[in-house]
Amino acid sequence: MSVKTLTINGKTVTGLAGTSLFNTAWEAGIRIPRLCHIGGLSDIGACRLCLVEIEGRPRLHPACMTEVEEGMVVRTESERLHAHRKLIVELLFAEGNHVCAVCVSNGHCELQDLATSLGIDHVRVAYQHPRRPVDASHARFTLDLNRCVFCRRCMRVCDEVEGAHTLDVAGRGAELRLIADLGQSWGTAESCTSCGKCVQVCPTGALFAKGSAVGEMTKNRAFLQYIVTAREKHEWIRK
Amino acid sequence: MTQPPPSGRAPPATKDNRQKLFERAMSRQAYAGHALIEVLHTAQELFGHLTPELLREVALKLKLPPSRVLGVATFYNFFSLQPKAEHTAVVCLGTACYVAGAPQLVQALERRRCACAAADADKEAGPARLSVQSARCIGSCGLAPAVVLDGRILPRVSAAQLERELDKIGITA
Amino acid sequence: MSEAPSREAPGREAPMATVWLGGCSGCHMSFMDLDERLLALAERVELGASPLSDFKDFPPADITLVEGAVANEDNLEVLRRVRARSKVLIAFGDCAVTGNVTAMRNLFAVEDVLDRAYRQSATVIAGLPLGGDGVVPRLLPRVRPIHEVVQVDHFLQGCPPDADRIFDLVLALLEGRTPEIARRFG
Amino acid sequence: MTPEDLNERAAAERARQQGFRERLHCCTAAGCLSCGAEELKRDLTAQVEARALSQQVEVQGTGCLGLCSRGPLVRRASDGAVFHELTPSEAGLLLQPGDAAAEAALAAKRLDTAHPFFAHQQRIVLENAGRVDPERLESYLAADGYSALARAVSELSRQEVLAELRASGLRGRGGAGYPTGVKWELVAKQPGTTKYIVCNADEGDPGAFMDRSVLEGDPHRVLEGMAIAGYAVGANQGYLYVRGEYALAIQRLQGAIRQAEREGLLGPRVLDSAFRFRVDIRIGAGAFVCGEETALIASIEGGRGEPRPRPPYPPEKGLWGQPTLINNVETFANIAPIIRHGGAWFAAIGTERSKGTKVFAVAGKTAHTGLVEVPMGTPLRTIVYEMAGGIADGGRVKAIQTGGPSGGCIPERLLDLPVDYESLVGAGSMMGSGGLIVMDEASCMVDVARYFMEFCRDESCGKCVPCRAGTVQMHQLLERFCAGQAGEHDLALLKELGTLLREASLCGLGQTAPNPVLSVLRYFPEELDQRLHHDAEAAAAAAATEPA
Repeated sequence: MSVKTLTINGKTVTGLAGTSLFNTAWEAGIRIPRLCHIGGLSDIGACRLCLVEIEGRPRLHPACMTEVEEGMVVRTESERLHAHRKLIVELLFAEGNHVCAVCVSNGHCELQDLATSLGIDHVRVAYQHPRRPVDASHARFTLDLNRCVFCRRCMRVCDEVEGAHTLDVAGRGAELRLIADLGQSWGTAESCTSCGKCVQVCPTGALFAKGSAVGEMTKNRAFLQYIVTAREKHEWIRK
Repeated sequence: MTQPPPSGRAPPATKDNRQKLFERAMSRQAYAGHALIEVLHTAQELFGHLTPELLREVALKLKLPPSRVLGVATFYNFFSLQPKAEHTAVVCLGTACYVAGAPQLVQALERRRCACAAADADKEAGPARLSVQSARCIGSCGLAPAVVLDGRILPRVSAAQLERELDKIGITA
Repeated sequence: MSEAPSREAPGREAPMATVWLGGCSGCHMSFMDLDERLLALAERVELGASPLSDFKDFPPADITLVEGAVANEDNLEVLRRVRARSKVLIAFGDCAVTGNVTAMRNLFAVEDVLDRAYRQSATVIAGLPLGGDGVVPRLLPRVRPIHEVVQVDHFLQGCPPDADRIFDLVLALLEGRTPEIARRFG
Repeated sequence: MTPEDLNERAAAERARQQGFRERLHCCTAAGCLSCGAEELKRDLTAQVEARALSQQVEVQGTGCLGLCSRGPLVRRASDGAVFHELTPSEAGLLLQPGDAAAEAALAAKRLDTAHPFFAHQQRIVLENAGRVDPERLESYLAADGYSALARAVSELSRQEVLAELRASGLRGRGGAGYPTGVKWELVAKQPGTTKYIVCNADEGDPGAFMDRSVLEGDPHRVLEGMAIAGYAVGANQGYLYVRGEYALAIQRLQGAIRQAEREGLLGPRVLDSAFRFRVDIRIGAGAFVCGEETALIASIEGGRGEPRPRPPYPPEKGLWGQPTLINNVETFANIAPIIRHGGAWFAAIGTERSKGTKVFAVAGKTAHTGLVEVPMGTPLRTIVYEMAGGIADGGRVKAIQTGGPSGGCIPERLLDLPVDYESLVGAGSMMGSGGLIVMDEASCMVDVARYFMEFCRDESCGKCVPCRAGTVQMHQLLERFCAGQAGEHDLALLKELGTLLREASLCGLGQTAPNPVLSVLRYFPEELDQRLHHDAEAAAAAAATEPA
């Protein structure tokens, strides 16, 4: 496979053809903000946080879904990108009901981390306070849609890794919601194997293990890389 | 909306042969998963709305995850998971109709709908008498403002005319 | 924002205020957690209006910490007056910054919230506290963070913000430095 | 059917038509149908039979005659006269040629076809409207139908067809105006044998009904264009994705496909050649975003109509991951004439960079509303004032809106702009699919912007954050403006959100959603200003006491 040489933030980096800008940057120690992307799952380019500037192209491109090309000149940080990322995170905070003070993921939340790293100190857009349900019908897990940011990691891991496809999204636009099977309560969804992968990949406190108190829910994402490595490289022993 | 797309080929549906017609429609699509939208169109045409049982059957026959079937069924405006009202009025809210006064027509219809609902409040639960919907553009901009009442286009309609039409079908104030 | 009074002489204590709107007073408790630093602070500021002090009309202040969200008509009126008489106004704690727990009632209609609190859960006398006597302020349709109503100069997050950060912020303002607020959103 | 058979069938049909003393074409497009065109046609046919004139007079349905506001319309083929708002008894007068009294009685119902509304039109896409019976294949054949396809498959190589297209300078009629020839070549040069042709007939812009009129009035023309495309790029399967709302169009297309397959114009051996081409209809289910090509693909595949990031573009990776050519109805409707008359003929019409004609659906406050097809380069002023007759009650034009929710408004003073892709984009609007709404002085531009933002909010698929959450916020801000409760910081936020949506949204819907607002900011800033509350805090306090 051919190797492409490109420049990211002034640094010369190389990546195999077919690799995404996001992963190439990551390998080179360059961190790009992201929410919907998670290593080991397909990409959807939905959160728009990993948008980067590519010289000679008028549009911004999602790093997770843009393949490296020879001679590309990429910038992952700029005033414009920072402003966009900030506003996107503010929109997410305003869109759901993110009450960190009473959230199981307080302090271990990717949304919170993004806000902190982007220097957000308040949300300029109007809080929507939508009425969204909490589904506690599952024996081991709870789905609190108030905290959902629609990154769709859960439905992808359920489909692509577990193979159950219990979860999907229904409705559209601001009425989007996460559903299990035919929209019944999660606990009665026949297809669910209760594997808990969805909980581990969820960036916020939308999916959590029952019995967690405020700030207690930490997620373990290492399993995903482990499964992918096992499947693709046949390495079952963790190095 | 005007009537959902006609499958064209199907003979008239009766209560007894609906299931058969539905099965035939799926078979004509070779039970292919990518025919999901066509199959949902047919299901709604035959049964009026998409019940959980129907969605379950579609998922089973087309070999699709149920959550995906529901995800698709709820994405499109055309599909309804609720029983239809006895009468349907669709107000076109396309730009031409909007500037020609469609919002007033919506108000007039809503008044009637509320009056009916209030009158029926103590009756047994059944489908609503009138459903008021809006369409993004029915493509009859030359006839603005337009309302589609039970599948029939009322061109350049005023609120007063609309109310007379409602009187005719028994949706009285 | 109206002109705040200039300090009459150097070395004089800066007028400071704290305000308690729709919140649990936890941020004020955290302020009390300054412990012995309260004494250090007392040498540099004069606490005018505050839930901890007695005052009639809100005296002008150089620094005002506002705890809580804007939940009722009284909050709204107080906040606007406070803004007009404060040089630097700080959203003090998560309720002021985001609405936080106070704003969780926004998921419901005001009537339903009142009904639940004063009728369904009543143990002694069931009834709404709305006599129109002006004693109990009317709830606003929605609880809002304070920056949606007035201009805010600094945001101090936390539920509650810990004492160290409160102290650092106030100290920086007193010393005329741009405060560096350790950020932790939500 | 061989190409020779095709010629014979066409000649026979023309001879049959000439056998009639008179042919009356009743417009049976949706507009006229809703004014009783079907009844009128039935009645007229009965009158012909009652008077034993069946051998002399033919009554047939036909596609949109254009002036929808005056339906039902009937066209008399012998002299091309068009009559409006006819009652059955008045229509009966059409059966009395040479009767001076009848002619005098009809005079009041006769449209002035020399009126600029008709006279300034140049019809390519709509050339058959009012002439061809959409339900009879023969009728289309008599109008040179399928002769372009016959020429392509029997006389031209794929390369030659592509060369004609490129020479024509045709650009996509659905939106941004990508050169059609270039797109076709992109698909043609992709390796592999499985490729698809998709016709985007999901016309969703509120205020646009050009495609509907073509589909209802001349369905075979679209099929012919798709088949030629299939031949040129090497695709054997086509999909026609039609709006579910267009029941009549669907019905006519289904009929047209059946006829064409039966006659060997589509199917395993197109016109007796080795070229195989099938067209299937996919019926949309009510989602504006499906007009975006990647969303449309997702929908044809049976999924939620959500777009995905491009690249890869559909010519490389489209339907089921295969190279896919997507054009809209009007684009396909231009193909047959280009192959019939040659690319150079087409390129001679229009402007330097925008060739051919454009169909506009003129609606709003004008005296005449309906469909007009004008050469590219026609000044907007000509369309609005001369053709559409200006504002109905003599009022003044304030602005026009083109491009629907993705476009913008153009103020009266800029109406001298010629119709072409670059001019409209330069003016902050876009060609879009061709809706043209005329607004008078009474129209509030902020309200119009709010209306379009509401549209985008409701039609956002919800996949990407800027569009899903941003349209909600922008709409609320515009509501605040309309209510007089917006302050300076609301204006700043509105602009910032607009920039975010334009630059960061995943697909065209979100990227262009701010356009109507931005064009108001550009041309009618005073209207926003008037609604600005200059005491920001008082505005905020007022907003706080009102239910959100």
